[in-house]
Amino acid sequence: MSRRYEMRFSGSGGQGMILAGIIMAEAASIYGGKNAAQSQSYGPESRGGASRSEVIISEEEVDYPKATSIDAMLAMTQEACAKYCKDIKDGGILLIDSDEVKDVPSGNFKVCSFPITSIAIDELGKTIVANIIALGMITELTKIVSHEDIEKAVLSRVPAAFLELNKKALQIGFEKAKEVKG
Amino acid sequence: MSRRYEMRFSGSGGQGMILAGIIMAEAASIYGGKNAAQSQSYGPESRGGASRSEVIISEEEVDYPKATSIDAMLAMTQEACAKYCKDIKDGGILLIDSDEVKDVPSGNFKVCSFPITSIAIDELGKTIVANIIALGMITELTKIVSHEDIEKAVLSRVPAAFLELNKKALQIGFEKAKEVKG
Amino acid sequence: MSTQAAPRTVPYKEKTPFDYSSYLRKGKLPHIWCPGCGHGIVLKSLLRAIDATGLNKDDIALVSGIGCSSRTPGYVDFNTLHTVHGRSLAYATGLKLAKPKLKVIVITGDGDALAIGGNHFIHACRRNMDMTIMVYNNYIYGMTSGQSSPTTPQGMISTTAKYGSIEPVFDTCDIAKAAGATLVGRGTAYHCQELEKTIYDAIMHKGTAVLDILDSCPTYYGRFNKVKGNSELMEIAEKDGTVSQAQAAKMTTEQLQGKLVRGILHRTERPEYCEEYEKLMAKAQGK
Amino acid sequence: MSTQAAPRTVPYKEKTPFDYSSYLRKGKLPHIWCPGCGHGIVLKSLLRAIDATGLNKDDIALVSGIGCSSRTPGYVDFNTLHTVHGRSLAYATGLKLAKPKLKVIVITGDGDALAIGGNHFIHACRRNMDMTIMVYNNYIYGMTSGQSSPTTPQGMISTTAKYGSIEPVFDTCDIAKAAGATLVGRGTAYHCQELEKTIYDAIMHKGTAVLDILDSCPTYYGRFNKVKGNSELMEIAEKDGTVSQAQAAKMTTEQLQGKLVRGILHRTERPEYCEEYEKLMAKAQGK
Amino acid sequence: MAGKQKKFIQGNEACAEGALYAGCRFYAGYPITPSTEIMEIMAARLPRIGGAFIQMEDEIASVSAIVGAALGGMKSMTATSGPGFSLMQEGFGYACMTEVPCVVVNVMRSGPSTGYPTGPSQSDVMQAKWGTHGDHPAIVLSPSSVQEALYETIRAFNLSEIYRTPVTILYDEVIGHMREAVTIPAPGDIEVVERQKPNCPASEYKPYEVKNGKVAPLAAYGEGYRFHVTGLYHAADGFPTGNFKLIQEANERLISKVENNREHIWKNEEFYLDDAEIGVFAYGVCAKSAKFAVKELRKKGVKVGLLRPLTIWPFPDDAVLEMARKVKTIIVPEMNLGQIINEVSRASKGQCEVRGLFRVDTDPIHPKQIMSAIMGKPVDATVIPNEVMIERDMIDG
Amino acid sequence: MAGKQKKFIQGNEACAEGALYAGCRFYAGYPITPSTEIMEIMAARLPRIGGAFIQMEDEIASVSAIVGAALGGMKSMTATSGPGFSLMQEGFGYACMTEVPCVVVNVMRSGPSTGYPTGPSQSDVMQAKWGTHGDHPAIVLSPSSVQEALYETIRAFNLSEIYRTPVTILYDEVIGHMREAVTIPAPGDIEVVERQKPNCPASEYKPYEVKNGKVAPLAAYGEGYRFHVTGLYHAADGFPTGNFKLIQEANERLISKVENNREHIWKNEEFYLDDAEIGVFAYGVCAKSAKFAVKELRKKGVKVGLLRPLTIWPFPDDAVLEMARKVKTIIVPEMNLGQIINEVSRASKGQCEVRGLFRVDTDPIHPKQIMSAIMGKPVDATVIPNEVMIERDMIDG
Amino acid sequence: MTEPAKKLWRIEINEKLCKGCGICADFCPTNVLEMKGIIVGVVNLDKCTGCQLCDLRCPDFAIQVFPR
Amino acid sequence: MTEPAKKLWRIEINEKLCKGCGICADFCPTNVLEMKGIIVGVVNLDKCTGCQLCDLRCPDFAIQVFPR
Ligand SMILES: Cc1ncc(C[n+]2csc(CCOP(=O)(O)OP(=O)(O)O)c2C)c(N)n1
Ligand SMILES: Cc1ncc(C[n+]2csc(CCOP(=O)(O)OP(=O)(O)O)c2C)c(N)n1
Ligand code: SF4
Ligand code: SF4
Ligand code: SF4
Ligand code: SF4
Ligand code: SF4
Ligand code: SF4
Ligand SMILES: [Mg+2]
Ligand SMILES: [Mg+2]
Repeated sequence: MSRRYEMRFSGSGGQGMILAGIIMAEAASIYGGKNAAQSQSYGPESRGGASRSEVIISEEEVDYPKATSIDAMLAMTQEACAKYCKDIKDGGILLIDSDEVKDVPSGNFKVCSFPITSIAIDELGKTIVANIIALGMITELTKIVSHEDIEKAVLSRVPAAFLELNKKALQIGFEKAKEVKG
Repeated sequence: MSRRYEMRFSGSGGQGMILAGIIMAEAASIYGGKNAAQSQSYGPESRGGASRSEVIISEEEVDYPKATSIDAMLAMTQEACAKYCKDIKDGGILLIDSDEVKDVPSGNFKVCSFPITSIAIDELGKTIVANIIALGMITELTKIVSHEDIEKAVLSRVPAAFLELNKKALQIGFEKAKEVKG
Repeated sequence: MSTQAAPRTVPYKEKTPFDYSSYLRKGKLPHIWCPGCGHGIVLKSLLRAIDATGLNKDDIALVSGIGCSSRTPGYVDFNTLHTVHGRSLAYATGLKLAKPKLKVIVITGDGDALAIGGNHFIHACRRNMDMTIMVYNNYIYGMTSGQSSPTTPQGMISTTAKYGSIEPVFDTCDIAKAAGATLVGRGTAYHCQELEKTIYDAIMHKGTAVLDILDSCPTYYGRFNKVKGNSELMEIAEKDGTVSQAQAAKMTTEQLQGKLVRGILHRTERPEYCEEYEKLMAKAQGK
Repeated sequence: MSTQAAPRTVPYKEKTPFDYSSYLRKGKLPHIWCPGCGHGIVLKSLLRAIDATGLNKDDIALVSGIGCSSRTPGYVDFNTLHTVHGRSLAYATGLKLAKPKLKVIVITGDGDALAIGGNHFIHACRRNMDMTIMVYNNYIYGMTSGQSSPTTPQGMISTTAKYGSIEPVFDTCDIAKAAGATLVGRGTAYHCQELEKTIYDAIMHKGTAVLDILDSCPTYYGRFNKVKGNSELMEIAEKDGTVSQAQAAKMTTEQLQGKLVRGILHRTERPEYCEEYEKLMAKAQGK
Repeated sequence: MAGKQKKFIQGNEACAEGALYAGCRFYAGYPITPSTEIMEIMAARLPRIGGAFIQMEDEIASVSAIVGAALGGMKSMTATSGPGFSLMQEGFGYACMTEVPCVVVNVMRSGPSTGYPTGPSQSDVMQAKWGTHGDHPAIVLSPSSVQEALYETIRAFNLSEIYRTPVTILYDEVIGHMREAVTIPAPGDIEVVERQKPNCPASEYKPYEVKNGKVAPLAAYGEGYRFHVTGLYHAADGFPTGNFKLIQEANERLISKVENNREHIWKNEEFYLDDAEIGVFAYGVCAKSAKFAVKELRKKGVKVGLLRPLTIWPFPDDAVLEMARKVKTIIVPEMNLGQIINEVSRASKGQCEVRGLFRVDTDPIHPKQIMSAIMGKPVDATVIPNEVMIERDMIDG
Repeated sequence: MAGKQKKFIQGNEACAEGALYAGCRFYAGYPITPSTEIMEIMAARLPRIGGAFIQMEDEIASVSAIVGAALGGMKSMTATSGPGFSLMQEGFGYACMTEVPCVVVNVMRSGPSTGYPTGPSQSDVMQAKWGTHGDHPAIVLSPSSVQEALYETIRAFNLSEIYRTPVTILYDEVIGHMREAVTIPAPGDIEVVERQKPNCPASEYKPYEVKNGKVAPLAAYGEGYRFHVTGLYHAADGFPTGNFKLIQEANERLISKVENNREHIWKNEEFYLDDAEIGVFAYGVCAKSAKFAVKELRKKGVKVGLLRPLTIWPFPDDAVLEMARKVKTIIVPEMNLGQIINEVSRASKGQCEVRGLFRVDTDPIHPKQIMSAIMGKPVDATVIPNEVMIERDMIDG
Repeated sequence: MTEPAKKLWRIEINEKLCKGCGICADFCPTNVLEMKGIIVGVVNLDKCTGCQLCDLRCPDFAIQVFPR
Repeated sequence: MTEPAKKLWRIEINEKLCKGCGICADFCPTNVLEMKGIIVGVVNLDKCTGCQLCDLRCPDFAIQVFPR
């Protein structure tokens, strides 16, 4: 891992992108023993529109908390993808929800495309866990945190009644990512 | 006349000391062509207690507007006299109302004593013009402004109905001062 | 302008849509308000009411503070002034006295008018300048994401009342009246046509007119208090929570419990401030 | 403490002078008030009322703003807080919530409470904390030498109303009531014994009690308006300008024109704020 | 008739005269010692000439009302003192942001909080620059005599119109309450800058559009130009913007319209500076004492000079640096505990020693104290003879 | 269990945690972006631990209420942002004058007036020192990370008790809203200074009597010490005074109790300064960017170091001078248009060049901008890749 | 009673402005409208009475009903 | 009717505190008091009824009436 590993989670207001970022950062810092800083675009986006959450993970103290050149990015909507994909670094990873993002950006980064939302509906009957599936996928794709740590982080953030659901979603994410990686 | 001529008018709240100062300064500056600055102690004195008004007269622009070493001072009450006589310079003049000031301070200055209030009552039937009588006296004693200028200044500040009264008061002041000077 | 309502220029019963476009600034829509926010409904009632008065756009000034409600002036083609939080009425007072011919309409929120702006509110009522004060009352601070306001009902949840609010509430109309407003009324976004008439009356009134306008913040107030639908929220507070004066007249005190009355609740005549100031000037000038 | 008046510890009818000394701070008299200023009379009524309550001096806090009236706390031996202009009630609110056992009495002026302090005034009334608010109403800003206040009657002269005031006035009691105060009363310095009882009732009341206390500023208000004597000034506004509730009951609306009514004008019960906060804490703690 | 054009008046009265001369036709205020006379005079005078006066419920309302009135086309003003000035800060920032011309007078009194209301001080000079939040422009004038109170008030209104920004006039209680013979200028004697109104078609009017480096003309409400004003960052058309670039530009422009015109806004009096070895930097009442001291010492052959800024903000960096290059020491007497001295230190760039002389006991710094400081002698506050040391009772107006 | 003591929280949450740890049991406030979370957390937490929370009618009432509560014996606090901070200035000065300990947090947002409420800035640093009228003390702390938000809040409460003065915590929206893993100290881990209460007989208690150079203990109302508090100048016994000497002394003491203890109040982080040829002076979020830049350039062998003050006021004069003597240039990146740079200039006494790097477009200064500045290359604001330049809609919370 | 000749209405929905709040649909007295995802759609045009309530209560200037 | 035995009163005026406002004298029901310059004086002690009104209305804590 380089001095800092930069991630961006983007989508629309209600899709839980901020939560996804928080969970990832928590997995890295609280459970993974690294340092992490999470920040988000704050503003009208919280009332709908494109939403964005950034996570910087580092062995050292995290200094500048915003993304400077992104190692991995998730885009759950077309709008978010178009708005925020510019900063992905060469060799970085872009995971897109193929249900939503039709216009796939190109660049010197790897695009992983997967129908995240449909899978959420098909396999778990709930779009609401799409963000957790995505989190599982990006964990598997980036290996920046361990499966155990991300699971701990997820479970510590969801209500007791939904523990199983989320655990499953995460597992689905891990597996589908392996498929995507091919 | 030295670079600055310093005067202080003191008495109790209702005795018109501030007005006396203003008239003197106006006589010197508006009518006499000199420069003058008038200031007063501002505060609870305006609700009774010792009251004080200072006038600096100068051929040049007046810089520091407060008294530094007093050329001439008027004291209409014992309290005011005691409180404020300290700054009179060597060779200065102190005019006191002998009706009120019994404890006459001593110093290297000339004390002129006169029953100003009783004269006001006796000759004009009104204590209210005691300050104008005093103004007449101090004009005559100091010669810092001319009789004409002080009269103009007085008349510009009193209501039309009282022009004659005040004119008389001033005249009395001029004359009594001559007596006092001896 | 007299306190008597002038005949409306447009007959309202006609089933033709009202054309808002001449009052809207070009390219400013969509507005920032959330889906289902009542502020947009109130704005439309206001525009129809203004249209009915026949007033010239140049002669109307819309002044607001800060809040979702206070964003109104930016969208409409009048002389518009978006000021600071709570102070709209003080700006409006200066503007009105400087240019008495302006019809000044102040748009403010329950927080803007009654929390931080409470002092200017009562003093504006006292002065009785010719001015219409529209309090968009959504029971919450919308702009800052859902804190209590002085109208948040007791027991309800906000981000600063997580255990249910214990804060007693203001009745905007009661305070306005006690402070001296010469016209006091209430309307709701739900009763948007009635509201339009109420606003019309307020604008035509000579003196300080205060309207308590119930509307809704589904995004925070609705969500925190588990009212799901935008319409449901309007139904609870606006439709079911209020009665017209006519209805109220037929109801017992018990039945009126918990209901707010709509309509013009108070109307009186007192000299208008700017006119009194005219007289004062004449006096000072020895006229 | 209950809202019912407890028996007085000292029988008032006795023709013995009241001993103020144990309530006065040593060496602080004479006070700064001008000859004939009504504030001193009101202060004495207050001290007798406090004495009657039997409250411990340690348990009383006197909080004031800025103004001649607001200089009161400096002279008396309680926990005393002289704050900034207009904000006394906000300080008092913090203090009371931090130490609910304190009996908080706020001394304020017509300017302090109703001009700059108007917002805190209505919000204090709304909250209904157990607190006594005494508005020393002399119709003018005394401390700053005689500008208009929100109670300066129309037509009267002040240094900011040289042609006679055109400003409409507040009725302190009306506003207090509309804003939610649970006890509202009026007294005058002239009726100093009646005032003492009114203050006693206000202090014993559980909740926010507001008293509009008419007194006089001979130095400015009297002088500008050509009322020569200190007593004459008291007679005009306080003696002749007011009637007791009993008298008022017998008078026609015409006769009541221009008269203010003395006594406890409004009394109701609502939960006290600090007690409600106690319950909230219990709830939050799952008790 | 010479006597006719001269009036013997207080600094506060002169300020009001200046305002009226400059075309001020709207006053909103709230009384506070020691500024109240300004308000009282405006209350008496404005109705006589068709202007508007209103006593507001507090200082926040006052500063708001004058901005509202300015947008109604009036030249407007309020006056206050420390506590009120603190309360006005939010509203002042709004005037800066919306570029609404108006004038705020602060007659400084003693102390933080209520302090000693009838005593003078110069303790709000830094606040006058930094009191409101955010980066904002500041033009602050500081007259030092009654006549100057009049002239500088006129200048304040003029600068306010030229730069479309609120201007602060800052003087102390001594200047406010002392009386001097003042020349009231006849109409035309002194230039009065009138507000520039737009002459473009209403549809083209952009209230914040910079053309030729000048601020845009400001229309009045109700005169056919329907425009929008907001305290949010806004584009040239006046409507809110979230555009990064526009925000940066808008804020930079607010500052630069003043900073780039410092030469025009600056005004200094230099007194015996040419050959000075010691310089005094003084404003307001302290400048009076300083002048006295400089005159006395010059008589004795001491090479001392005075730099007296009439514009305090923007700070006269250039004049100070010039002086610093000439003299060995700069003495900064202030009626505070050291405020503008920090600016003198900064601006003198280490070129000379900078020494302060501070006094906050409500009595003006005495010329003798300054003389001692100039001569390098110890300055004793207690032997100053000009005021009697007594326990005074106080008022807290 | 390590996971237990760590929480992944926002700067605003950490601030609230710090306050609770430090013993804050009273919060009064009025919501404003971007500080509101502090209030919301206090609203949730305080009732659970027997503390008092109240939403006031405005910011003026909020700062007043916390002073009232502090006199009732509680450690108390409020939080706000620019507009609210401006409104609090009068009340803040009262707390200074009456020497009532309390803590005020200002989470800085963009712009003068309403500006751009959801964007960060550092534009209130000068206001935090000079915002209220009159000469007054200022202790202002500026955390630069979430963990520090917690620690510095504890320190703020401690300093406030030690010096009996209000303390300001100043950070920007970035620090306020970013999340990091934060160690919540266990009871006893960090020193918490408790209020010193009097133990003398009540009749002898003088609330402003200095003994052994220390501020007097502060009794709580209602506990047997019946004392007087006023914002007028007062003597040791708390009662108003008009005595010249006492006024001068009282005001001097207010300032000196802080200035004489600067060494104790100062707190700086020095980073690679030892052999630095170029120094960066940065606080808050800019210090983060600066650290990034310094690390990157050190890798490339550039001799650059960082001075990061956690105490902004009193200003770290000594540390700056020390740095100035070492380096050729000091770079001062700020999210404003040049504020603290003036202090750096003053404190460096001409010993080195001082250069600023200012950005107010609501996006934090990018490390690359600082690197360019350090390398003497032109700094281009528009090529910064970390934020997408779009027309954002805005909220004006 | 004879029914009056049925009047016909044209409903215009501005898709750029409609935020899909559902208010118009919920309060239409004759259930002419129905939500389609985050935009409202017309499902029962012939039931429309032209009462204008949908327009009057639309917060977003997004729906208007014209006589055909 | 038999007059009750006349009670006697002692009136104490604190000259340091009396500001001479005249309120006590003006409102004394039996005209016991009269202004003497800027201080009040007792002129008709035997008419005093001990009603305490002078004390009650004195703003300056300057007059008190004791049973002899
Ligand atoms: C001085 C100041 N304090 C606080 C704020 C933050 N603020 C902006 S809007 C608002 C409340 C708005 O509530 P309301 O007036 O009810 O309007 P709504 O958004 O609900 O329509 C607050 C607290 C501010 N902008 N300025
Ligand atoms: C913020 C602020 N504004 C103005 C003042 C000046 N001021 C002091 S007292 C006062 C008015 C007092 O009037 P009131 O409350 O009626 O009390 P009174 O003196 O008449 O008893 C004013 C305006 C101040 N001290 N602080
Ligand atoms: S937050 Fe509430 S008040 Fe604001 S726009 Fe959204 S729904 Fe309306
Ligand atoms: S100025 Fe008026 S209110 Fe103040 S003490 Fe004198 S008489 Fe009383
Ligand atoms: S006009 Fe009336 S009936 Fe027709 S769609 Fe709209 S609400 Fe329904
Ligand atoms: S009311 Fe308006 S915004 Fe809402 S769904 Fe209907 S058309 Fe769309
Ligand atoms: S006690 Fe009564 S009768 Fe006796 S002097 Fe006093 S007022 Fe007069
Ligand atoms: S009322 Fe009191 S102060 Fe007034 S004259 Fe009588 S004794 Fe003196
Ligand atoms: Mg609201
Ligand atoms: Mg008063």
